[in-house]
Amino acid sequence: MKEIIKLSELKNHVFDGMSIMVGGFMAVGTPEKIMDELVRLNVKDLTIICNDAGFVDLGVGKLIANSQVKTLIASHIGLNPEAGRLMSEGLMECILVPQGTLAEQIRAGGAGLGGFLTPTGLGTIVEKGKKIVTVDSKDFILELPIRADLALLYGTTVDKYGNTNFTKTTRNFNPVMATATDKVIVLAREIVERIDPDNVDTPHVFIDYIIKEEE
Amino acid sequence: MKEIIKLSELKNHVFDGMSIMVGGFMAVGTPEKIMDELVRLNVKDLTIICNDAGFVDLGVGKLIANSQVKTLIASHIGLNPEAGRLMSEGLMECILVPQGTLAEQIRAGGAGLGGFLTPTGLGTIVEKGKKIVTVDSKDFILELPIRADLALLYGTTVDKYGNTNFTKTTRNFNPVMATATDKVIVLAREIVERIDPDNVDTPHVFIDYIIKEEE
Amino acid sequence: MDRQETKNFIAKRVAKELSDGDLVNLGIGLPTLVGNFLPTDVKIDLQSENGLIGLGPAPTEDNYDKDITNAGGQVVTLVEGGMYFDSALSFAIIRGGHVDVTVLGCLQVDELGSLASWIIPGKMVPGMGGAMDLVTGAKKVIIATTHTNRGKPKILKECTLPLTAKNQVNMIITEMGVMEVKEDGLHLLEYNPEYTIMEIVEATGATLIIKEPKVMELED
Amino acid sequence: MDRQETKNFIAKRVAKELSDGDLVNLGIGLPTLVGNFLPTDVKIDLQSENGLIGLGPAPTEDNYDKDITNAGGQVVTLVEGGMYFDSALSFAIIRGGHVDVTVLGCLQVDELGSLASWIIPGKMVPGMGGAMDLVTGAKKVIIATTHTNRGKPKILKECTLPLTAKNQVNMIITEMGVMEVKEDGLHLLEYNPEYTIMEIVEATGATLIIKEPKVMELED
Repeated sequence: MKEIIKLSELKNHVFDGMSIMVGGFMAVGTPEKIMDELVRLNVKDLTIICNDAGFVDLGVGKLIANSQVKTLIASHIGLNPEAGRLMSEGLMECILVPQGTLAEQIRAGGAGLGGFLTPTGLGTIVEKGKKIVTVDSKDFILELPIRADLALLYGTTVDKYGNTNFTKTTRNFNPVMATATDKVIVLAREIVERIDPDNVDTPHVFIDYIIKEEE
Repeated sequence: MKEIIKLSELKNHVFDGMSIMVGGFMAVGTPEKIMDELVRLNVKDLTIICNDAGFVDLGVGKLIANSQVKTLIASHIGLNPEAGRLMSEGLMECILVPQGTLAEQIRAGGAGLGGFLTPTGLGTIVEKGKKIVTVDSKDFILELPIRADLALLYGTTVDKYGNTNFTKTTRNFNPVMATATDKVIVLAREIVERIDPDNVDTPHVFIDYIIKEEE
Repeated sequence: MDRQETKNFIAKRVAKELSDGDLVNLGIGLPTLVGNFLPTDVKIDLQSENGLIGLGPAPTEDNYDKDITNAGGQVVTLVEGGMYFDSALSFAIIRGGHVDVTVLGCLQVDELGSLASWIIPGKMVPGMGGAMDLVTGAKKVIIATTHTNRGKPKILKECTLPLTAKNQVNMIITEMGVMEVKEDGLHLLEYNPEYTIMEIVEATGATLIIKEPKVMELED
Repeated sequence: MDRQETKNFIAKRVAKELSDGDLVNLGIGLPTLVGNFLPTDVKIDLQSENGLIGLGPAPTEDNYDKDITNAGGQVVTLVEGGMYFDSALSFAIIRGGHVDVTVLGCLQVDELGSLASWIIPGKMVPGMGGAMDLVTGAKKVIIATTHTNRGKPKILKECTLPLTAKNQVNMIITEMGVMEVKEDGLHLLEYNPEYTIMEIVEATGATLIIKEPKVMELED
């Protein structure tokens, strides 16, 4: 019996300068209606953590194009020219992270790890300023966990307890982001009585609020 | 179309001195028939990685009671008095690991991580001989990945492609072990045409051989 | 109180510490009893570290399913809305600070909040199971224990047995009282009026800070 | 060959490197074309790092499903036996060495097996996406690329652009030949007889070790 809120109540959960993780991969699996509402609310100076910069008119790309993003942490920005422009003009900080490292950093943030060792990025500018740890004479980069104030997810099926499933490739970063923020809001394509307990992607304990896609 | 082998063919995949991860938690989710066959084959000097020591007559406990285990890596041995006896008499090495650290070490082994930082075990004998890494003036233990030669799993439902599901609390360490060994054999309670692609616990790429529980 | 009554008394008092929406992990033994006294007006989710949230009561003949077990290996049930997951996610939940309260037993616990519960060298080596992760990861750690063991204090100035975790315990609840580990030491917040303060102090191996302790009450 | 024929030629030769049972990840662009030339007598599983194994052909009107996409964001299909998973498992697969072959394009690649593919400082900053993880984690890394870019070599003694990964590339396949990175340098294993060895050497910015190279053949 999780609380179902209206899209218009989103304003009670967002504020200027906050950090937000947004699920989705090239905007597939992004809670698009919530992105629209964020644009309408025009909260500013956001730190956005997302796989990519979306498109100018899709996904977190909308927030970027509307100059609401102070810092973007992502693995790819190539399909949103506005992101590249704001970055090169110094109007948006952009921290580019290998996609697997980003997923693992978010997981570490949710799983209480102090960091992890990965060979990804060794010998590249990704290792700049990071601690190199040698184990059995092999070098690794020590990558640190990432957490945020809020996660905005797009659930395909959410049950009344808050258990959430993400279908097909809409899943991507959604489940791991659910674990790594202080508050989690899921936009639900469909709300059902109960999801099969053997097949829950994100247990209800991670979900704080549900917004129905079609109200 | 994974290869389905007979239980009697297990002998082609095991050898003295090998390391084996065995799924299950207090023998729930352990491939019991494979344990019996391992006892019959009487392979020796095994390194067994399992959540616990099972019971004298259940789970990996059978292998322990039959003196086939040289080293046990587990979080708990309390319900198998033989394990305690062999350990205190110096007949079996027993490496006790916090359960969450064990799960994470196996995951790290499967995910290509060089290690991870955890506060679990700080200030206890668990930290002995391990590197302490300080991040933002907080101390963490650097725990290293674990891999093994073979994983023996108990799948509830396996499809003909090898996709594998573990029902209810039989799941436990099975999925993570599937990722962290050179070879994976699953004992299948049931083999079906196809598991819903949205609800696969362990993708077929991790599974090498299937043995049917009821041949 | 006989031994079972004492355990139920402790479990009942522990249950009062749980709040609406809490995700709670109960250890094996005495802590498991807390499940029998959960407040009915609020929603508490019980986790079992072998891989479920929504631990229900013991099964009847009708809903007995050997594939549903708790961390002690006993067959249990799942409540409506509960779900299963693997050990990696289970301990991401525990270690990531998503468990609000964990209730555990002890061999020893001390005024610095350190806990010893998993080994008596040379005698008993059951292993730590998930206890080290729970004590380190949970937001609030409650030790539920009889105040003494065969007349000897379990609550000490400093544990002498190998630790489960250092400085992680928040609260100790026994048949004698409720104690909280604070910056300046171990405070006796409540006491059971069946015992005198002097009796409690004498049964405790740690220094108790006692400032207007309340009477331990089980009913609101 | 025109530009598209050249790309198909390269993709077709790359496909010959794939073996029965291989788990393969194909990068965006030219590498994606490899999917059109997969050997039919063996089973190859294609992974897409956004979260699936069993990448199928482009959808028809009948099986178009906008929830099934590849790492480029295009709508694709899933073959029988395929399945979906999240980014954490996807990169556990990639980083854990479970991908047998990854095929990627490049801006530059060098004789030490280092790759540059994700940034031209001041000009183009798309980001590395999953490329750094793939190149570091996959068992075999094949670079599929045209031999030159506007007449300038892409295969160099040492990359000048920021790296995607250092010393991780195993093979380079172009319209001119097949090269392998070995301990002692970059070997020309096969050459396309449409070019002379001298032409290939001149179009290459790296030192090619040439010992009895075979003719590049696309049909067995």
